[in-house]
Amino acid sequence: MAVAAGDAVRWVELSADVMVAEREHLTKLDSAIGDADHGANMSRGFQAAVEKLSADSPGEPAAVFKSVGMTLLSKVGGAGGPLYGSFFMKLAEPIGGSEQLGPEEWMAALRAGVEGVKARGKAEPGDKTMIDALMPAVEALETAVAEGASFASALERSAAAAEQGARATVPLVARKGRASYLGERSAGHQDPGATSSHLLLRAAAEAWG
Amino acid sequence: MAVAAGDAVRWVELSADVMVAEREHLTKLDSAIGDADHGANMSRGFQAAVEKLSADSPGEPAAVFKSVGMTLLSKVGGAGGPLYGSFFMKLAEPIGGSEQLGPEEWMAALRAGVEGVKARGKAEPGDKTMIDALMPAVEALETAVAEGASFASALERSAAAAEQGARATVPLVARKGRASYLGERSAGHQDPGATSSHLLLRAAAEAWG
Amino acid sequence: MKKLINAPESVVSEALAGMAAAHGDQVKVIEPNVVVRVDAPRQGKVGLISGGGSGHEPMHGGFVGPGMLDAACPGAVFSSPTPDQMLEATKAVDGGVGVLQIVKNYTGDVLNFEMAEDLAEGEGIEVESVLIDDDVAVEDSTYTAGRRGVGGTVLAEKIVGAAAEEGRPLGEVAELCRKVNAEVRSMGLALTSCVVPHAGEPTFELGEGEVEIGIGIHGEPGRKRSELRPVDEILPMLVEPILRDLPFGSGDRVIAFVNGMGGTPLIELYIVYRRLVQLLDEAGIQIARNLVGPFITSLEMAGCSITLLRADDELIRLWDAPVNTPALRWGA
Amino acid sequence: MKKLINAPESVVSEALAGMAAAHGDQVKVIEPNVVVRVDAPRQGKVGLISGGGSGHEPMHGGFVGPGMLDAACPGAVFSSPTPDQMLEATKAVDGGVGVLQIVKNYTGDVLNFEMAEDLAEGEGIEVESVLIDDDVAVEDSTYTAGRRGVGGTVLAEKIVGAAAEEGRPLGEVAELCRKVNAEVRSMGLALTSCVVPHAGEPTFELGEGEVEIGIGIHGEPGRKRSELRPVDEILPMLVEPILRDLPFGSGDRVIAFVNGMGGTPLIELYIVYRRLVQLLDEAGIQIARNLVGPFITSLEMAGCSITLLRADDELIRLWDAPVNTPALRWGA
Ligand SMILES: Nc1ncnc2c1ncn2[C@@H]1O[C@H](COP(=O)(O)OP(=O)(O)O)[C@@H](O)[C@H]1O
Ligand SMILES: Nc1ncnc2c1ncn2[C@@H]1O[C@H](COP(=O)(O)OP(=O)(O)O)[C@@H](O)[C@H]1O
Ligand SMILES: [Mg+2]
Ligand SMILES: [Mg+2]
Ligand SMILES: [Mg+2]
Ligand SMILES: [Mg+2]
Repeated sequence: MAVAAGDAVRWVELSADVMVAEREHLTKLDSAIGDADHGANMSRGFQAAVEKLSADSPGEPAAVFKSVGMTLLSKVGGAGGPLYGSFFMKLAEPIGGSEQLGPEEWMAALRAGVEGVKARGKAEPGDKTMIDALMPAVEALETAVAEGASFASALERSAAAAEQGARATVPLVARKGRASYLGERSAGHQDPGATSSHLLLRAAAEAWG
Repeated sequence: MAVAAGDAVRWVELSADVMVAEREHLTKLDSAIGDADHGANMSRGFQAAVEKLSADSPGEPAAVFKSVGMTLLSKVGGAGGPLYGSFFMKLAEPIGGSEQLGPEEWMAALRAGVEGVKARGKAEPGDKTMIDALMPAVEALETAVAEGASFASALERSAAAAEQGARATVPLVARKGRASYLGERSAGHQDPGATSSHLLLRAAAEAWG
Repeated sequence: MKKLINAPESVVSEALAGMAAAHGDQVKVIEPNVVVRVDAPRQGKVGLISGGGSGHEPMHGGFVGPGMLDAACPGAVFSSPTPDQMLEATKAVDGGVGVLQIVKNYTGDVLNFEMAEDLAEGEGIEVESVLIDDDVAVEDSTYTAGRRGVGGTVLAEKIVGAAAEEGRPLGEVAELCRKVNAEVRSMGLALTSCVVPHAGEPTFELGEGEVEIGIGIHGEPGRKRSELRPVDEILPMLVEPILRDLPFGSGDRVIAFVNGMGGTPLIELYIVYRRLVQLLDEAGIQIARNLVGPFITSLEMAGCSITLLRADDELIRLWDAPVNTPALRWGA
Repeated sequence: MKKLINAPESVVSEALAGMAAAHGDQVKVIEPNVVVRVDAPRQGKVGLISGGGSGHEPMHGGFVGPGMLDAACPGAVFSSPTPDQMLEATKAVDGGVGVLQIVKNYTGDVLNFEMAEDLAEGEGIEVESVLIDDDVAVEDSTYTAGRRGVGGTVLAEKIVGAAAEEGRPLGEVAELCRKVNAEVRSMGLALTSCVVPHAGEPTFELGEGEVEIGIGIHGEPGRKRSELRPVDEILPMLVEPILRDLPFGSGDRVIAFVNGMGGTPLIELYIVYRRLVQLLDEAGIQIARNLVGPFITSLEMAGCSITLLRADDELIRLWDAPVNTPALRWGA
């Protein structure tokens, strides 16, 4: 399949559903090494994004992503708001006014989104942040596309890589964000932001797979 | 026996010991229908009274009682301070400068002490206060003396009456002091002040019996 | 029990030492545990003293200073202070024209202040006493010790303090205090119990979904337990009994006071105040002035109380007058 | 969870409504959730704005008013506010000579204020930002997000607010803020966790005999757990790291700030202050001014923090300058 504006909206809706469904879980993860607000932040932000989309009905995927980015920026706050806000704003850049996204375009978009998060948050892989889910996801997507995998299978492989990346944050010691205050005590807990990043990419695989 | 100044001091010492030993118990009773300070108040007050006595070594029982009354007044606070303070001050009045108290004199002293508490606090029997232990105690003492009982047995009967009076406060609804705010909810709990009054009279029976 | 203390016995004296060190420009602490305005006695000014058990901070020590109290007597935690404290307070603040005792209506406080009054008059100082009994949760009948003094005390100390500062005579100052007491009503609730340091455990137990309505400030149980519901639904349980009691009527102006019991964060007190504004609006009552914060507390108890004082121009003027104390300060 | 709220979603907006109603003479609340000085903008005066997650009341909204902040942006509970709030704040307070953002050093706050700075400059308003990072519990290294901004923020907002009120230019005001940040250090501890309304349960669990040392203001766990001991023994665990860090030395004068985390009663904060005085005395450090109370809280968390600001005559003069805000007021 190819991703049209409606499909992009569908992704955001699925993301909102899963953020609401996983709110407690994200809260628990953020309680352990943060300030217990990541679940509330993400569900508030994505619900607001869905509302805004249904009011505006943007015409192409890039406009959907921009709208979501703006909403997250203005509704979420915390570290998550600007980081996911930048992520969505940057997703829009490489794809211009395309009506439909194929695997190649999504690959470019996701790479741009992840680089946007890196640029804003200055986190490196291994710092125990959302980068640890996003980076493997974009790499897996690129490999899959290079191997000529179907869009569905490429999305699935990217979501699986994000999941593994999120899991792999457990033993890490945080070096960025609030969890870094804990020093060694941050090890042994999964990073909430990496977890929500996995949920996002899993929702994309579901929406478009 | 007859009660000399040293015996009066011994009573106060035993009272201090028992207030310290029963501190938690009095606190628990006061938690249920009051403000959880009766145990602390009584042990603080009687310990101070003992210290003061050992500094001053008063020469006759009335002087001992006055000293204790003054100390309780200035160290205890709350309702207990002025009430027990008055009790001890008034104990001293009928016995003047007597070197030794027999049953008759103790009877007059106790009657005066209890009337002092009544005058200050305006409580009637049945109001669920220390009066409900003190009044039966003085009445039992008077009956015993009238019947020609020994001092020891009169003291014992007075302490037993106080104990029974304290127990009999359980079903009562308080009409005086802090417990009265509870209305019907004060029923079902033993009054802390009646309980400490029993401890005092029990200590007298032990000291002089 | 988890407290930042050294020992239950030393709580009051050490806190007073800290207070004296922190607010040496406003107050001094003299023996036996009396907080006195640093420039006391003021000749020709009626001295204003109050006192009560500790554990209600900032009341009363935090209200000592120009425009409010001249001295405060802190007792042990939740125990009324003793007559010798009050006597020393009276002597320290007597400016030759008499001293007013503001007494919260609790048996212990009343008895101790009565004795203090006798002692002070024995020393030739003219003393008047006014009882504050504003808590509508308690029935005022021969079956109780009468209504408790709660939040109204704070408002009375401010307003009467301003009048004393103006140099009014003892009789007038006492009369004003009686008037404030006649026009003020309060009621409180608790979500959790406090822990008295000596007791070491909660005075009462409340279930996760329960709230105690009509609570005092000493962890005394209230009149009834209720289900903990959204604050918009709970607040009428405090406000309606107050409005019914006075009775306040449409067109009245009030000073509205939302008090925190200690453990409830300020953000919640503002949510309470928002609802109070709605309820008074519905009743046609105008809030002329307000006070929101933890001013008469019950250690770390979570909860709040509402106090409404019906106020005329005179009371509002005295409320607005400058005050300069550790806990209340404006115009100075 | 036992809170006087209606719903976790409405906590911030309802509290702001209550705050606006209570302090209408000092502040107004404008969309989207910005607390603004009632007489803003002041022409020719540098605008001072700050902000952060809610749940730390009275900070920052309670510090809006003459002599302190011009506007505050409250985020959701414990979540940094958003750039559009900061942009509206900036526009509302811009008096034509620029706006200073005082930002506590948390990733979220920093990122959001950075974006707001870009937006405001896009609208032609000159903006400077100063980060406050005074918490010595956090190592400042490439392995952390850097030190957190805690109690020093309150002192900075007061002092810098006084300088802005004097009409000093933006560059000077920002420089002064950096100086305050360079000279201030803090450290805190918790006896209990807070409960974030959305989470509904304590962020962390502490045993009956435990204390968490080096806590932040968001229920973030601290650096280590310790046995709860008498406060006289615990306080050096906060004070020594502070003194070592700056380093403060004999002869220094400081503004000493004992902050309550929300659930700790004032009586305990004075016991803490008493011990702080002793410890500073031993170190030869003179307390020139002090502040004791709950000013930067963490909902109902029990605990305290210590903040020391090394102060010269200039900082003390600015500290003493009049301030008229809901939570800090003197000289006005
Ligand atoms: N500098 C950073 N770069 C990338 N991600 C970060 C950075 N700092 C924090 N994060 C992510 O943000 C998550 C926390 O988000 P959230 O709880 O919404 O914000 P806050 O920490 O402000 O409460 C962390 O779990 C982490 O994945
Ligand atoms: N008016 C009164 N007359 C006699 N005894 C009283 C009166 N009021 C209270 N008491 C007694 O005082 C006891 C409480 O004493 P205490 O706890 O020391 O004082 P407080 O109630 O001030 O905390 C009650 O249990 C009751 O026996
Ligand atoms: Mg978080
Ligand atoms: Mg009691
Ligand atoms: Mg008491
Ligand atoms: Mg946060």
